[in-house]
This record gives sequence, C-alpha cells and structure tokens, in this order.
Amino acid sequence: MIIYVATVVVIAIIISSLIAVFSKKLLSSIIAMGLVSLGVSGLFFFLQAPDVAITEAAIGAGLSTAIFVIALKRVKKGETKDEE
Amino acid sequence: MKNETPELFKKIFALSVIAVLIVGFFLAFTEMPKGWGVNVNGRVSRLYVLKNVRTATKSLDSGKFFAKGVKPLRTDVAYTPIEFKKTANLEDGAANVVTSIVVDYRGFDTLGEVTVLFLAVSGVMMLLFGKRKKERKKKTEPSLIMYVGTRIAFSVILLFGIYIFVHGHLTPGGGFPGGAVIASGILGLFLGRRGYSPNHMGLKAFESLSGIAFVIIGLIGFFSVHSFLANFLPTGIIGDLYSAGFIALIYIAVGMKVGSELAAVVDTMITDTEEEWS
Amino acid sequence: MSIFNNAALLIGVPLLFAFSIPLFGLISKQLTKWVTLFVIGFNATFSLYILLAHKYPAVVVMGNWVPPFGENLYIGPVAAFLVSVISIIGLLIAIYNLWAIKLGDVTRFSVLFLMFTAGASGIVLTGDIFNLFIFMEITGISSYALAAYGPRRRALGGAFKFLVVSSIGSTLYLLGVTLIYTQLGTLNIAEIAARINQTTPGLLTFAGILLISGLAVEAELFPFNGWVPDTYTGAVSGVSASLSGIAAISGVYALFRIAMTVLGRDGAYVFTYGKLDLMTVIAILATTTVIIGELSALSQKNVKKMLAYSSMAQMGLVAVGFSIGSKLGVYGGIFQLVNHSIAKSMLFLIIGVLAAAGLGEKVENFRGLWRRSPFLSLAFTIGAFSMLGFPLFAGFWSKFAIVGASIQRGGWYDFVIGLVLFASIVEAFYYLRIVTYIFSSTEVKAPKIKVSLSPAIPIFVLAVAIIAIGVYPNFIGNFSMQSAGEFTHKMTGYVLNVIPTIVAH
Amino acid sequence: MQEFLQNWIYLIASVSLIGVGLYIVLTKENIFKIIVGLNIIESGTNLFMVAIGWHPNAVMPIYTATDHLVANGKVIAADPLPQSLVLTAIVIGLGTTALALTIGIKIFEKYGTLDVRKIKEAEE
Repeated sequence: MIIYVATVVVIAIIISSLIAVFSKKLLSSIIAMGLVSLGVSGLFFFLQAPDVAITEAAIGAGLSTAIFVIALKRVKKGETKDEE
Repeated sequence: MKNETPELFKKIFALSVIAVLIVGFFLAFTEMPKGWGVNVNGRVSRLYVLKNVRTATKSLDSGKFFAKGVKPLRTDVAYTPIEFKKTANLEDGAANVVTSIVVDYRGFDTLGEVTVLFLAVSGVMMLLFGKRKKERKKKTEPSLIMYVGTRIAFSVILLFGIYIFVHGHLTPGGGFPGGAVIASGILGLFLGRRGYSPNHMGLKAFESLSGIAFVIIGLIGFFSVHSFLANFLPTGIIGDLYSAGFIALIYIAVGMKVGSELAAVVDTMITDTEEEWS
Repeated sequence: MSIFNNAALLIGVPLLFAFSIPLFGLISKQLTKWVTLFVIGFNATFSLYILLAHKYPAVVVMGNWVPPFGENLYIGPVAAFLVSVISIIGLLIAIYNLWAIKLGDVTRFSVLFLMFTAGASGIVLTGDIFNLFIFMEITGISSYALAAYGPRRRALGGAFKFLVVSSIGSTLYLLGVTLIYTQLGTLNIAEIAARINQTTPGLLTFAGILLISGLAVEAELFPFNGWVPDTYTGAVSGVSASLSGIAAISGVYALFRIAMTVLGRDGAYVFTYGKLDLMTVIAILATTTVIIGELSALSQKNVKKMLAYSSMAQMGLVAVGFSIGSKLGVYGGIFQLVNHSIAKSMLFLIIGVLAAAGLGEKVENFRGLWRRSPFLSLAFTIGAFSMLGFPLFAGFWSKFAIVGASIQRGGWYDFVIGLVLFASIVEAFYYLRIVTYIFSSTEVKAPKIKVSLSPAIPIFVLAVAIIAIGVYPNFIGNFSMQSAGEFTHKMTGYVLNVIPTIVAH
Repeated sequence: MQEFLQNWIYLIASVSLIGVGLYIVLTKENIFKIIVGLNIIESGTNLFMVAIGWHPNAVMPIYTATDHLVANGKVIAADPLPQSLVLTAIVIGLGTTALALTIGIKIFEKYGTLDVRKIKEAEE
C-alpha cells in the first residue's frame, strides 16, 4: 500500500522540480528546491533508510535552503528575478 | 529574434543530452536488479550486516572466498545470530549498521568527507575574507519573544543535536545530522538577534580541535593495531550506550566539527565584508 | 599481498596538519605557509623513500579491514612514481607560494593548497572506487576555491565554470559507480576489475560511458574541457601551475585506472567492453582535443590563455599515448604526462614572476625580455623547447615513445605519427614566436627584473630537471616503464597484488 | 501495477530529477538558478543510490528489538552500504553548494549581475 503513497510523493517532487525550472522568481525556485529535498527525504523513509532521511532533512532541506536564502539576501539589492 | 535562436538551440541541445541519458538509464535499468530483484546477500553488505568480516577474511586467506572462479561466496559466510542487548564482543558493536559502515568499516571515507566539508568552509571563508562592514541600519528589530525564544530554543536544540550524535551508533542519526541541527540552532540565534556574532576564536578552535581529534583517534589505531582508523576499543554489548568502540568518540568529534563549521559558514555569509587586497 | 601500513601517513599527516593550520594561523599567518611547505616536504621525502627503497607493490589496509571488504590504498609502481612527482611539484609550488601569496586569507589558502596536493596523492593511492570519488571531491573543492582566489574578477567566472562542470562530472561518475555496484556488489577496484566480465553488456556500456565522461573533466578531454581556458587564465599563476602540474596528473591517472584496469581486458592491447570499444572512443576524443587545443592556442594573444590551450592539447596527447594500449604507448603517455607537468608548471610560475614585475600577459610584452632577465628567459626557452619536443629536452623522449608505439601497433593507429608531428609543428609556431620575442632587442630601456630567491628555486629546479631528463631519460623512463606494466597487465600488475587468492580454482 | 511501481517508481523519480536538474544547468543563465539545478541533480543521485539497495520486503538496517535483519540465514535488511555512501554524498553536496554560492556572491559584488551572459560580455 505504501508504494502508492510513495508514488504520490514522487509526483509532488517532480511537480516542484518543474516549478524550480519555470518559476521566474529566484526565491520560489529555491523554495521549490527545498521542497524537492524534503520530498526526497520522505522517500528515504519509505526506502527504509532513516539515517539518510534525517541527514537529508537536516542538511539538504534545512541548512542548504537556509544558506541559499542568506546568499540571496546578500545579492538582493540588484536583481532577484531570473531574466529569461 | 536574433537573441532567440541560440536560446532555442540551447534548449534543443539540453533536451537531446537528457534524452540520451534517459535512454541509457532505461537500458541499464532493464538489466540491473531492482525492486523485487534486489538481493543484498550477493553484496559485500551482507558481511557488514552480519558483522562477520573477520570470518570472511579468514576464508579469503585460505583461498576459499573466491572458490568458484572469481565469484565470491559471500552467501557462505557463517551466520551467528545477533540479539539486541545480549550479544557481546562482536567485531563491530554498533546496533545501527549504517553507522558501523560509515565510521568503522569505511571510516576512511568519512574522514575524507569531513575534510571535504572543512575545505568547502575554508574556501567560503577565504573568498569572503575582508574587513567587516559596520552593521547597516536595522529595518526591523526582532520582537522580545523572538529574542528570548531563540535563546531558550537554542539550548534545547543544542541538547538535541548532542543527543543525535552521541546515540549515532544506536539510533538513526549521527555526527552529520547532529552537527547540522546544532548549526541550525546557531542560525536561529542569528535570526533572533540583530548583529549577533559568535565567538570567532572559539569557533575556529572548536573546528580545528575536533578535526585533530578525529585524525588522532585514527592515529591511535595506527600505533596500537597498526592500521590507520582501526577500532581499538572493546565493542561491548550491542545496544548499550557504551558499545561499538570508538564509533561514539568519532561521532562526537564529527558532530562538533560539522556544527562549528556550518555555524562558521552561516556567520561568514551573513556578515557583509569589504574585500581588501592591500 | 604485502602490507605496508606506514604509508597511511601519506594521507594522515597532511590531514592532521590541515586541520591544525587554522590554529597556527592564530600565531602568525606567514607560519602557515611554512607548515604547508614542511608537510608537503614530508610527503615528498616519504614517497621518494617508498619509490627508491622499492617498498612496492604493497597494500595499505585502512581500519584493519582487509580488501575487498574494507578500504585500502594500493602502492604499485604507478602510485609510488606519481605520488613522488605530485609531492615534489607540490613542494616546489609551495616554495613559490612563500613569495607569491601575501594578501588575503593566507591561512585558508595554505589549508586548501595542502589538501589539494594531498587529495591528488590520494586519488593516485586509493584502491576503492568510492574513495576515489571522495579524493576527487577533495581535490576538486580545493581547486575551485584556489582558482577563485585573487584580486582579479575573471578568476571568479573561471572558478564557477570549473565548479559546475566538475560537479556534474563527479555526479556522473557516482552514478556509474552505483550501476556497477548493483551487479557486482563491491566497491573494491581490484575485485571489480577481476569480475568485470560478470556484468551484463548494456549496463557495462552505459556505466563505462558515465565513468569516463565523469573522469574526462579533470583529464581535460574534449567535450568536457570548456572550463580549462577560463580557469587557467583567471587563476593566480601559482594556482594555474598546480592545476596543470598536479590536478592533471591525478585526473589522467583516474581516467585510465578506470578505463584500463577496471573496465579493461588483461594483456597488451585493450579492446572492447560490452558493446563499445572504449579505447577507440577515448582515442577519438583525445585526437579531437589535440587538434582543437593546438589550433586555439595558435590564435591566442594572451600567453596564459595560450598555455592553457596548450595544456589541453598536451593532455590530449597523453591520452592518445595511453589509448594505443601497448606497453610502449602507455609508457609514452606517462612519460609525457610527467614532462608536461614539469614544464607547464614552470612556465606558469615564470608568468607569475613576470606579472608581479609588472609585465603584462600579452605576447608583445615579452619583447626584449632577454635584456631584462636572462634567467627567466632561459628558463622559459627551456620549457618551451621541452613542450614542443625538441631533441635533448625532456619532451622529445616522450613524444618519440608515442610515435614508436603507434608504429609498433600499426593499423589505423599510424595516424598518431601525423598527429604528433602536427602538434609539434603548431607548438613550434606559437612557442617559438614567444621565444623570438624574448630574444629580439628593444631600443627602450627597461629596468632589470629582480627575481627573489623563493620563486627562483622552483624555476631553477624544474629547468634543471627538464635538461636532466632530456640528457638522461632512463631514470624517469625506467619508472614510467614499470608503471606502464601495471596499466597494461591488470591481473598481475594490480589485482593479484591486492587480492592474491582471487582466481583460486 | 503494484509490482511495476515497486520496481520502477524510485528509479523513474531519480532519473527525472537528474534530467530536470541537467536541463536547468544547461539552459539557465542565472548563477543561483544553476546552483539550484546542481542541487536537484544531487537529490536525484542520492535517491537513485538508496533505491538500488531497497526491496519491498526490506527492513531498516538497525538491530533494535530482535535480529530480524536476518531470516533463515539470509539478510532481509535494506542494503546499508549505499545508504552510507549517500550520507557522504549529501555532506559533499552541501560543501559544493556553499562554495558555489560564495563564488556567486563574489561575482555579484564584482560584476553587479548574476547573469552568465552579461558576465561574459563584461569580460570582452
């Protein structure tokens, strides 16, 4: 049964990765990237890998995104939009 | 119009690269064991799960390990039942097999990994080196609740981080997530107080000393067992807090190192600096 | 399997000191450069001891877990030889850095440079396919940061490009490792090498493509070498020297350790794996690299950029030598690799000294250099002659060996003769152009360039090494020949030394 | 259906993440966006590596109450080796991200833009 839940999570991950591609604002693509990491860390739980899940949640989804936002704040004076 | 053509080419190029990659992966996936086909017993991990590498080593010495041509007989290695909180003196006493691989069986990788993080942090600090700018006019002062709350939360988060890396050999977690948790606590302090700045000397000392501790633990193994990063402590009863030999020690060092390093990254990135090449 | 665990200190000691350099930095910034110097000096001495006292072939067991269950380092002829070369060049560049690196965060620069050298040695030493990835990342991360160091802003663009290309490369490598692990269930290079025939052909082909394209980034082969000119031009000269002198060695080593030992067949020539003739693919890529690199170098006005393209072309030549597959060809490749490292790092160091003296990087700026600094002019000329393979200079013997190998191999590999000839002629064009500029006289009185002792030592030592190898090639050639044997005969040269009982019938 | 999903879903997910990330890196011009792409590629790789060690009957590779990691002498736990490799890869990814962002910040300070094309123009 759990595989169906995993499938839903996979679809959510792919959608948020597409948001990261097509979003015009940098901040939202960073948030989408964080969501991808969070979803992947959820999948790690389904894959019986709690160690990896905790690490991915703390480092990949948490700190990585935080560092991104901090860095974005430093360059915010200029452009925040991804110019297509 | 002039600008759009290279864009289009770029997209087509990217899509074709990705298409080639997907086809290749599809071919590889059809041939590789997946889902129901995965069998851990043919892999070297079986020995790690059974904590029976020494027996396998002995059969390797007598030439039995690769008896059928060059196919290793990992499934033949003896199985001794391991019972939580009962079995003592295993070759590696960590209840969490992932931890025992990360720190013990493949501890050298972890030393390298800590080094990679250290180098990345060194690079960040080298590139953002310079005179610290004066804090710009604050737009919003965090509220009193935020100020007090982050300070209280910090001690709780710190304790939680320490818990994670001290229990790395028993429960999921370990040095890396523990360190990351501590660093996020420090990040909270930055958010809660404008102009907060940790003790740089202390961070630097922490970072260096914990790294040195890791290498020295490795060197103790080198001088006592004559193999770098060898587990030189008794492994105790599986599941006990005092078990698994040097795993807890290494994870404490790793946790402190990762915590202080990530805190240093956050600190360096938050503070505006002015470059100086004089 | 003979065990020589003391060699773990080649990695352990640099790590210990790298972690403690920030503490030394609290005392004095200048001290940290000396610490780096002494640690790399220790590595150089120790590796030379291993090489000259013939302590190889030996296995270094990590964590007391014997291969293939734990991680190990393997010291064969290749590792002993290349680690010595890497450490000695690293030592010389560290001496140069004493003078060159004065501004900015010197402490962190020392950390990064030390681990850059140690990581490159680690790539050459390691016997585990995932550990190789870790060392690639150690070398990679430190080189991105080092490449971005410096007051010039174009350093940053080059470093970023390098970072992106290289991280994608290492991701591809990791995917390849994972694919192989699914079928063989091991990460030990020796065991994978012995059992590579047990993988299915389609998976092996794809995994091979992934591994090779990941490793070709550092080895500067054609579609993956877009970063080279930008990074080399932007970086500080000492860093360019270490990239071309140290990272290139480990990059080529990693590529051919995987292509020949892991994926290859045993014996003199290396042929198809799966559905793909990997060596032919590498030969084609390498040939393209040579042609593109040489032609691009020809049109450059900026000397540093020209050296970067020339470096690319030379790495292509090295790869061509390896891809011939015979012992002589691999010998030529390794010899060429070492010669290139010596000569190219010296040329970059000279550019660094000249830049500090206020000389620009344009070709015209070299006019009349002979009057201003005979020492640097002579050294540059020696380096240039070695690069283009002039007889009695180091580069001649390696190019000669590659040509000899292609004649011996015959078949369509004869084209290599033409390729080497083409490369030499084009190189003669652009290097001799600079040399004629150097020796042409100018009317304008320019002040003499003073070279202080610490950059002079490495330039002098490297120039003498080029002449010495050119006059007496047997010393280095002997080690190159032993190394070539390890590459071409993978069972007796590598696998059986690590796991002696692997084919016990 | 269930069996198909159990065999394929994680692999499909990881390959699509790698593909999406590569698309970002190859087509986008903004430096921060390229780094986002690198991160997504890395998530995909990590997922792939863990997925190759999992089978539908797998249990966590942790000895807790009993020795149920082993049944009839056969290991039924999920493969712990790729998991430990992924732990390493995640930390390395964080290091690369931090360094890349720093280079991005410096580029912005010196060129005033994050657009790769404009940086190239400024050089020439």
